[in-house]
Amino acid sequence: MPLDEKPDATKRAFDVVGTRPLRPDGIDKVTGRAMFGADAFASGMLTGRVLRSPHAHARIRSIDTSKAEALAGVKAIVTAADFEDRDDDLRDVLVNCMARDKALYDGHAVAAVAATTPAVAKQALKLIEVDYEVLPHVIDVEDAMTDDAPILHDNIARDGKPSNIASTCEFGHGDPDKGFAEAEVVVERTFRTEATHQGYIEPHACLASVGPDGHGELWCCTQGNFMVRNTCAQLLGMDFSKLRVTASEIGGGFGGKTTVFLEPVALALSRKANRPVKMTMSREEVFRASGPTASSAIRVKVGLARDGRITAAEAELKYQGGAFPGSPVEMGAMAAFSCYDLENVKTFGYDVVANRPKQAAYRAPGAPMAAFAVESVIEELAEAIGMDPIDLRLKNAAKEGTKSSYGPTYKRIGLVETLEAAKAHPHYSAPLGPNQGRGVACGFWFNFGGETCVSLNVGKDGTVGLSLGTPDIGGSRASMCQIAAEELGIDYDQVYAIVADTAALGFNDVTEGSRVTFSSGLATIEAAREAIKKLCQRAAIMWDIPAEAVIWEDGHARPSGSNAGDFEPLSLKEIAAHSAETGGPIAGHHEINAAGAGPSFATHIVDAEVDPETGACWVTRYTVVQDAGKAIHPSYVEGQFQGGAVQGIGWALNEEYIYGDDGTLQNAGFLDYRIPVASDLPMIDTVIVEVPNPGHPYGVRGVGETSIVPPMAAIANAVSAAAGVRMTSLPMSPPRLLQAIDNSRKQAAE
Amino acid sequence: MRYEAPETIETAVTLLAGEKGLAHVLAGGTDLIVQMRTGRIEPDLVVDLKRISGMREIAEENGGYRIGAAVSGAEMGEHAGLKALWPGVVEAAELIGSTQIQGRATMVGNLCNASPAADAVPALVAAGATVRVAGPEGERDVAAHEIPTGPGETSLKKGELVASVYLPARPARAADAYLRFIPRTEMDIAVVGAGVYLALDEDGVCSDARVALGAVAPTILRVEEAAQALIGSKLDDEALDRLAAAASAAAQPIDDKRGTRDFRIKVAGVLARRAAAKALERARANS
Amino acid sequence: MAHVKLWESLREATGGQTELEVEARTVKQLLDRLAEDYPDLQPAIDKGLSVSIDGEMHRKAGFQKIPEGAEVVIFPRMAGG
Amino acid sequence: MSQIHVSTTINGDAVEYLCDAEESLLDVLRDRLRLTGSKEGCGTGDCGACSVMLDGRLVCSCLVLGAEADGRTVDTVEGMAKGDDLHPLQRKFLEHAALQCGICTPGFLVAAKDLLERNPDPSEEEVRYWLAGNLCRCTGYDKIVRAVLDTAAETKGA
Repeated sequence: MPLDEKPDATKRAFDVVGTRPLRPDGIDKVTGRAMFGADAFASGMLTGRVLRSPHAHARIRSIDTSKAEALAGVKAIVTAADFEDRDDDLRDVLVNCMARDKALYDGHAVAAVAATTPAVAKQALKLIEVDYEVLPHVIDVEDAMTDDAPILHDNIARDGKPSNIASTCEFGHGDPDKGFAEAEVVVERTFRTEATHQGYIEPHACLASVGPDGHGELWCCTQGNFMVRNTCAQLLGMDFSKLRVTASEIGGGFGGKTTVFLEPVALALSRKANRPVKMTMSREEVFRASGPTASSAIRVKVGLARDGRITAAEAELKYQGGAFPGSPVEMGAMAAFSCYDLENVKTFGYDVVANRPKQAAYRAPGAPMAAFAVESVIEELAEAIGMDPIDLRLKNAAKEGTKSSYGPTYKRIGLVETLEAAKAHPHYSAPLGPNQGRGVACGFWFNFGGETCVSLNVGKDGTVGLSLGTPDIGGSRASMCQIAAEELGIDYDQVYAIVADTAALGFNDVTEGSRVTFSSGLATIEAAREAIKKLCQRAAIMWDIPAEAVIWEDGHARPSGSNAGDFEPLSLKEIAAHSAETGGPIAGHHEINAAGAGPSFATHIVDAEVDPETGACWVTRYTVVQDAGKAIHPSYVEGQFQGGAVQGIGWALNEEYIYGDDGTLQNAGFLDYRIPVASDLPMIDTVIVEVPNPGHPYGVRGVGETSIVPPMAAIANAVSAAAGVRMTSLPMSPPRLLQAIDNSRKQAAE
Repeated sequence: MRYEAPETIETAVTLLAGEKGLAHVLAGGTDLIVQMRTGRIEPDLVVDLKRISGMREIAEENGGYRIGAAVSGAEMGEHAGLKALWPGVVEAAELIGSTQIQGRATMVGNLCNASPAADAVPALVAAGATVRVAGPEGERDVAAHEIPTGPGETSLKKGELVASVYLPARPARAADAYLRFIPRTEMDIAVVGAGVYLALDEDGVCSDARVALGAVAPTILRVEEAAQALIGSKLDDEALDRLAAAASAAAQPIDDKRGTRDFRIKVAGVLARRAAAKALERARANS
Repeated sequence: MAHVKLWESLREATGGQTELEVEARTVKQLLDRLAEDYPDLQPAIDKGLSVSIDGEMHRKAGFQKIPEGAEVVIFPRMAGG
Repeated sequence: MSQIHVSTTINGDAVEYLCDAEESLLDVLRDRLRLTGSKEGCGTGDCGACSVMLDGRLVCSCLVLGAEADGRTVDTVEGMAKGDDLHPLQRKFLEHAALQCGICTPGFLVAAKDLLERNPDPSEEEVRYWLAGNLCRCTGYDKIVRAVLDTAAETKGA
């Protein structure tokens, strides 16, 4: 096949792609050798610790560090005064890392210390005297929107008055009023979700070292070492090229490690102490002071004709994203009705600030809450007209050519295929036991491309090293090795992939938005193809024929055209062995700003059982059906489906940020922030649908995020059916569920 | 902080009594070390009991069992005799935390940590357990429920430690059970706990009962009215309804991050009833 | 000529228009032209945008070519998890 | 404040170290002995990432004092493979893709090994309850449970 021709993904037969090889980082991870954020050590290393605000909202009148500085073993202390103020879009990031004039949430960093031992650092924190003027605080999103709410930022105004509403947004098309007038059934409800945390098991950690020459080294667990480099360099006034950031193995992120918290502080401490500084967050700090997702209040109204056609849909979404603007309400508002082909649709969103930690991305940021609200209403409408809920969705499902509710016209998408596969799945028709209910829901995520750079180096022994710039958060190195092997026509185990540091590779966007298999995959394909071109050129030199007369087939260079059959094909290994004599090392390289990512849709089926006497609730069966486009490594695709579903189960049933009246977080630990444990769950069945993305040579779509979008709605639909009462607030924890059951029974009795 | 691992109770008591600062006993450490690490307590002395002979033993005594202060939940669960005699106590001890926590956490630690939500304590109280306290004045035996006096507060005096728990012999046709409510299946602190002991006469009439509730008051509640609802009955639905009502009526819980007041009141009744049913089943099997 | 759809929030900045025909061969040309015609759009443009061209999503798309007759949808800068 | 001298056995090797009284066994393993396979996910015994065996008993090393290990035996994930030979669980975890990020993996392996040594033929429910103290946020536990059950099945068949 000519090198420039893009194969038709639907017809292509793959050798390596689609198989389930062992991951290159696997042995290290099962033997304890893998190096995560907190696993690095440096000579002369100090321990860094952060002093955090005990108040939800307080003016910082003064900070006296003199006693702490005098403590033996304390080598550096930094406060906001050590970071130059700025007025660009990194200011919020800076102020979030170190409070300036006000502490904006319980846990907000106000000072940091580097000391010879953890014990000294801990003692030093106690000696730092902060004079706070405690201010009134606000936690709830709707409370924060009221006229008399305590104001977080003087420079945010609405209608000329200070406000906590940082911005609004609106999406849609058509005329909802007209559509509602045509509707025969209308359901309108308001839903609420509490803030949840990504809950990655590895706390944030980094090791920073800045020398007297101003050159810096930073080791950290992050979803984007290039992002960390650019951000930290700017916050510290360093040249990008003088700060090398190495991404450690990362112990989970889910969006929560797409920004910086400790990293600039560690660098500042190291620069000041002139020694390496290691910082790790405790689990309590992770909950109080990293980036949970937004809490929300969402009103949804959908109108239906008797035949099941949706005539109009609208939603009003209020998201608080913590102490700074930037909640994911825009994406929630864009994603809310993305599964449907609608003539009249409108969504309106409010981005609200409150005295909570600044939100960070969490898996499909903004979309799960919106889907919870919308898909609950869709289920209720299906009940109202007596239609099967999958049939109702099929009748209105978005497909190729549908003008999406957020604007673009869809290319080929796979929602209908997931709905059909769900309907045909034995789960959907299996009998239910007493106190059990079944729910379904759909979900969508945009999926991103973005800046990506990959290097592929052919070793003289014929093995291939792949340098990637996107930290591997769930097995992507394995997928990239498969792709490189596929393109080169060599065995999977001849390829080894690493995540390169920022000095070794061009810029890469963060591992986010389900973009890695798509974007790094694209760049890997192109890098491999560039290497193949060079391999063919080298073979031509070895054979002394024109380069154009060489083709690449099954991992070998072969003479073609008039030279066909003149020479024995040369393997990659044979060409590589002679590379020094034919022009030096052989490498392929590619950099792109990838576009063409294809949305991934999913349909989930859930069975839940409720104990009506206690409100206890269990998911008894779960099936994920999702369009992957093309599954490169099906095991890790299934893993994304299962992991997303279970995070959704946590969000639906028990996870929530609980604040006290004083605005402090009450459950900053895994004891009372209740993520699902193994015994809470059934097996999570998966069905991989493959509707190829036309924007990728193999048809790849991202898969990581869509899987958390349907669960809360699907579970709420199942629980509502089991309990006989519509649940509109998350989490559906036992006290909430029991109260809802009791209230509905009381009402029924009256 | 100093760490000491004495080999006799006398040395342990001397160390604890002699410490001028804050002294804590280390058995399983699953509460103590958490509190140390989160900065809630900063002891000057920690006295590890695990090297004292007998502290890690379960010994038969007068038809019952004496359980050393450093016996872990896992060790209790592996003791067939104890499990057969007081299954409710063992299941309560085994509910404390994960497998990993079970490898360390002790019933005496659970008792002396004095959490209102302690799992082992309602079961101990229902079983009529006593504990042996060692101190500068020698040893004394007291009822288990007399140890915790409020959240994090105990009746132990300076220099005193609980050396063992004694679970008495159990009459025929009697049994105990413990149930708790948690939002997940594991890893949570009880939102409500209910321990029930009951004994039947030859006709299957309840002749004795004790009911204890956890997490619904500042200390574990012994609910005499709930026990009276059972005594004299055949544990029919009506009796169990009265038991549930009495349990709910006795509960004086608070709203907190783990549950609401209303929830706890209602579920206290539900659990008391379910625990009684379980104990009844066991008691019938014990005849 | 590109068929441009702005997200609805920008209505105020354009005097009610969210669907426009704009002569532009790149995204940058398009945004420059929009800012020229509707100066109130500038802050939104400065904040950073995502652009879909014929259903393909682009972030940081400045010099991306716009084919003749393309559907261009402009919405806020997006981030993922 | 003087440090405590501890003589212990770790993964079969005699080891001596000095530690502070407050230091956890996990701190000692990681920061003093550089055995960083055991992870700190919470420091409060809620996540199981620091699971080790102490005298044959599965514990969270974050809730054991370093000083307590004197005269005892400690086994960590680093001791599971025998040279090049992975423990069957390690192999099955890889084959089943039972890890995504891998931070929880050492704790799961240590805990699962203890389970299979006590109960070579556990039910799915027994596996799930035994491992309830090991949190994983990536996998939804499905592939982990399968890997453990498959290890048991293979061992039984062997």
